Amino acid sequence: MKARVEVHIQLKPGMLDPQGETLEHALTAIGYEGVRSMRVGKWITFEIEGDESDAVESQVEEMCDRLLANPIIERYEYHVMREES
Amino acid sequence: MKARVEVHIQLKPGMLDPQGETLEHALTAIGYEGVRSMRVGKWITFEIEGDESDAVESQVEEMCDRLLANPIIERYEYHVMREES
Amino acid sequence: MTQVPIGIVRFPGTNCDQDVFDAVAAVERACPVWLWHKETDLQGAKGVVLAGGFSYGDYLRAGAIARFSPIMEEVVRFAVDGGPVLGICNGFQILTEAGLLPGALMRNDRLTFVCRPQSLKVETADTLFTRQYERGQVISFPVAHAEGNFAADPAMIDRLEDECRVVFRYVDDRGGKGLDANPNGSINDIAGVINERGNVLGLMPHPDRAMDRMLGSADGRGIFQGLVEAAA
Amino acid sequence: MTVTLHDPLVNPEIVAAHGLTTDEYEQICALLGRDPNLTELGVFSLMWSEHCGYKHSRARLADLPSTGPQVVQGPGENAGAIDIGEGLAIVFKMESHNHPSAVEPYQGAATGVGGILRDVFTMGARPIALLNSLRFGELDDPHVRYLFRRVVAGIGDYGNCVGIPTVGGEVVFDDAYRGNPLVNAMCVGILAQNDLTRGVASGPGNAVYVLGASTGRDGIHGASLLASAELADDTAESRPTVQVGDPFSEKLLLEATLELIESGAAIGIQDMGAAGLTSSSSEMATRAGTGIEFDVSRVPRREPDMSPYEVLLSESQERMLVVADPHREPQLMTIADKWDLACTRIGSVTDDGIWRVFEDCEEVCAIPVEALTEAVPTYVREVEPPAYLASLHAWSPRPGWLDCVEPLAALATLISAPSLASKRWVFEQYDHHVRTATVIGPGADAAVLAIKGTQRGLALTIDGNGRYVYCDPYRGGALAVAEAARNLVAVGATPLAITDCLNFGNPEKDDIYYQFVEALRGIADACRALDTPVVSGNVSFYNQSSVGAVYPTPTIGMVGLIQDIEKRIYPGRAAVGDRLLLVGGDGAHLGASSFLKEVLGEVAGRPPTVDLKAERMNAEAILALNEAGLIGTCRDVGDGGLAVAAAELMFGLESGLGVELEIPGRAGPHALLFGEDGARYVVTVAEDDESRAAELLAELEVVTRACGRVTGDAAYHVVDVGSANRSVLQASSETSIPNAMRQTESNR
Ligand SMILES: Nc1ncnc2c1ncn2[C@@H]1O[C@H](COP(=O)(O)OP(=O)(O)O)[C@@H](O)[C@H]1O
Ligand SMILES: [Mg+2]
Repeated sequence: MKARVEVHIQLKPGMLDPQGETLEHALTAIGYEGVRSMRVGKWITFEIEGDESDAVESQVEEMCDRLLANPIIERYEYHVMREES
Repeated sequence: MKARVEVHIQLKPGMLDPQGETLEHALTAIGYEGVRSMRVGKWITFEIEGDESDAVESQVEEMCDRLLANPIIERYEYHVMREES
Repeated sequence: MTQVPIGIVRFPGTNCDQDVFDAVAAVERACPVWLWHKETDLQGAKGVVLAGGFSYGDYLRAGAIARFSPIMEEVVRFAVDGGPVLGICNGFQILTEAGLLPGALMRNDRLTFVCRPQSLKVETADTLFTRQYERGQVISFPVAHAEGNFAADPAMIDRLEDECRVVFRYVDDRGGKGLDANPNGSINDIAGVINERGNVLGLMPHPDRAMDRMLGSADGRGIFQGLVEAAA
Repeated sequence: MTVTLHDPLVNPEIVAAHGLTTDEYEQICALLGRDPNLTELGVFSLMWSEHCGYKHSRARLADLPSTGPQVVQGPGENAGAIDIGEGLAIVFKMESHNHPSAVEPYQGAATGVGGILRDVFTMGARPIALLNSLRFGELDDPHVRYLFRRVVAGIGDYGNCVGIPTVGGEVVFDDAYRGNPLVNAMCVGILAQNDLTRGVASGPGNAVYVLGASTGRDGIHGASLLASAELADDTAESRPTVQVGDPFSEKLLLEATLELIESGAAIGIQDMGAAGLTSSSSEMATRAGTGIEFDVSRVPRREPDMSPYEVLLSESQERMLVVADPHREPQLMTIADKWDLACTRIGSVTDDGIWRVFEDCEEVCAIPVEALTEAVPTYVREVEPPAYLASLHAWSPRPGWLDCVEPLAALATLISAPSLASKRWVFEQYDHHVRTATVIGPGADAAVLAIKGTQRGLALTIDGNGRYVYCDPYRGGALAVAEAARNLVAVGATPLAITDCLNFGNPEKDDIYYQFVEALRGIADACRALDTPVVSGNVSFYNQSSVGAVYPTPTIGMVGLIQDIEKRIYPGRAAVGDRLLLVGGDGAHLGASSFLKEVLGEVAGRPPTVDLKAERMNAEAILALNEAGLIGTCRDVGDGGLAVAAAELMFGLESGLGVELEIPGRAGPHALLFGEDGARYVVTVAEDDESRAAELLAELEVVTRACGRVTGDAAYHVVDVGSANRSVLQASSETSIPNAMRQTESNR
């Protein structure tokens, strides 16, 4: 079994995102008005190979919790796309 | 017209991504074997308000080209989701 | 003796502005002039320095936002007209983002900020900025950056090498390719490059921090002397 | 007077949930002449918390010496200030961010740096240096490695971005800190004495402004409450309160604040730290003896629907409260605009001594200012020495206990123990060169900065030894000050004053309270003897977790002056044949030492006795020797004793050089090599100067012994004991932390 995984990570809602704020100002300053609520997060992609296909989701979730995201300040989403093999 | 925009940015294929590599090693070391080709990119989300709905896509593309991504090292994708208003 | 005005650009977040100001002021005849990012006039500057630091916090990518400042239009025009422009550290990053220099500066391969004295080899003494040095000379400037990993496509790298536009290379204390000589993973150990016309130099290490033996090195003086002479 | 009571009525459960006792609640009612409403109760609970109100420490802190001719501003302001001549003052303070760093190490440490920077520039001083003092569990724990890496990154990224060099600090690893790391940050600034600005809300009728970031729900009941209660295992509960640092905004705020102060448009200014708007406004009014009123609906928000309670208590970062003459508002706004910062008028200074808050013109709080600041209950109690001390002190070595310990192997163990090993892995992540004044950076006994425009130099250090304080609180407190002073003297500086950060467990427990009181007594005695008053500081209690309390860890940040920077003593200035002198003479005290801990794995005995007279005399002797031009280089004898001091001295020498140590044959070599008795230094003197140096030292009645020489063979010898290869020793010091950090980590 082989799968492609995408993880999206962002600061939790309500937490200050200085990058997003600064970027939003910069865009406005160079003429892109109307940009709001900008947040800069991470996008992590990888492939994973394993035996039992069921376990992939729970494994990815664990990886997010333990290493990829910081659950204290970030929220994450993931998608697992199984590939034919 | 109001739209939600998501931009995905990643180092171009072929460019070394030390952050992805390091994370991949770290995951392997704590027991998640089988993880490959990890890349760490950016995920930028925002809302945009404008008059002419056609122009949004081209505006976002321009923002990506000019500021959000560096075309020398990065590639990007974006999605514009129009909202009812 | 006429004074040579040298403009030092201050973006929001620039933090080596005063260090560069002092370094320029230490050169005979030089007269440092502040250039605020919101201005649209170089105030008669005959040379321009983009100082190091963290313009706009280095948010998104180092140098990405600063290059849109009003003053940058003037800096680009000045450079295109052949005026001498020096970009140090964040200044180098801004110059690449602005397209005045090729390539890009990616995150250090070690993934952390690195601050240390750094030995450099002068690869060419045949530029406006390096006439005070000899080719092959090993000098020391401190480095202090998180995104100094120079990258460009292979064709551009070949061109830079062929045209002798790699001005400085990271080396170990003895001038060799030691194990830990390269602080950031930069390709071909590139520390600084110059544009085709030879009037725009960008480098990651800080000559502005190498102006006084008491601080570890005075090797940086030559660069500022070169700049002022070129501007005079 | 009518107070709007649209909040639910306060009941005993609510009072308890706010961490107030019934007694305290009754005092609040008496001060108000009525029951508080819920918003007011929240305000009291924060202002009367340990973190803001210093309930358990305030009375004891009064015993610290805080005056002297060098003191320009003592405790009570945002930071202390001392005179360094030529009309200049140095402003400095240290602060802890222990609990936020335990919860989220990167942001916790970063916002700690942000806060201490603001404390300094709010006084009108330009920050010129940062230092930090860190404590973690042992590095073999994957979660400890995670905390260590992220704390260092957070400190580095914040200071680097703002552009203030981090020039020194310390890191100690001990299991005592496993559940509760310590992160103390110190900032040092400089100003012309005339420009010193205080956090005062003076002049009724003057306007009150918020400058900087907008207000969100950050840290509501965050830092203050976190810092006032033990860390439970479910720290997940306190997670939403984590604040995110924005160093770019901080840099703008720094420049705008200094410009504002220089323009004369600001009368008073203070950063919003713990308990945000509430503490800054009430403290500014208290200092000026005025009242203050403002409308929370005018405060710029980051989030919709925030209640007055949330706005008042938010700990959003990078914000300042400014008091200014309303006629100068245009000037204020021009400066704010220049730096792209929001600046909003929210209220004014009054003359009735009341802290009054409105929401959309409706009054929601009306509290006498002093009830929030001065009327905080304080607790003092007498406690007995805890039983554990007696058993530690009963320790005595068994005969022959050291027979199997080979001294040079012990040295290698010590040198590569993470607490004593090179901290390059840490300080290479900090910009220590920016501002081009760092003459001696991290890695020496103390950092030295050039004071531009003068011949002077400033020496800075941070020191503390929790194990010592645990084993003997009084001695430990005094020795922390003495060690800091030795660090400064070793670079040729005269110590001037200190700031402190007092990290302890739960003060409501008797043994902890005893540690606190006794350590403070030791600090006070040492500061008096060494003429280094305490001009600022911070108390951090409740540093404990399910694995117990941390070692009681007061850390001392000390500032010293070098009149002529050319006369600094610097590492590495020695040549083959130079003599090594042990100023202060031999010591043999191994109780509570690094040798016991790192080599034998024991924490026992007492730290060395404190001889403050000798500390002072020997320090003066080093400075006199240096003044006479007789010192090559110098190292104070601290952790690991003479053996480690000599090794560190050697590491600073040109490659190719080594040292040869001689120790008197009578006792066993271990105690002489590794004893940590105080008031001692190793110096090198040129061969030709040896007799002059000896004469001078004899004249000053300082016990001194020739203890060896600098050699040309890149080796470390101890005569009649053995030798080791310099590069092997040095490599083991340099690689210890990087190697440990190559292992995997865990965020839990
Ligand atoms: N957290 C830190 N930040 C910056 N520098 C540090 C840090 N920890 C240690 N250092 C540097 O490493 C050197 C050695 O520290 P330490 O072993 O505590 O020295 P000493 O025993 O002389 O006080 C010091 O010069 C100090 O400046
Ligand atoms: Mg120390």
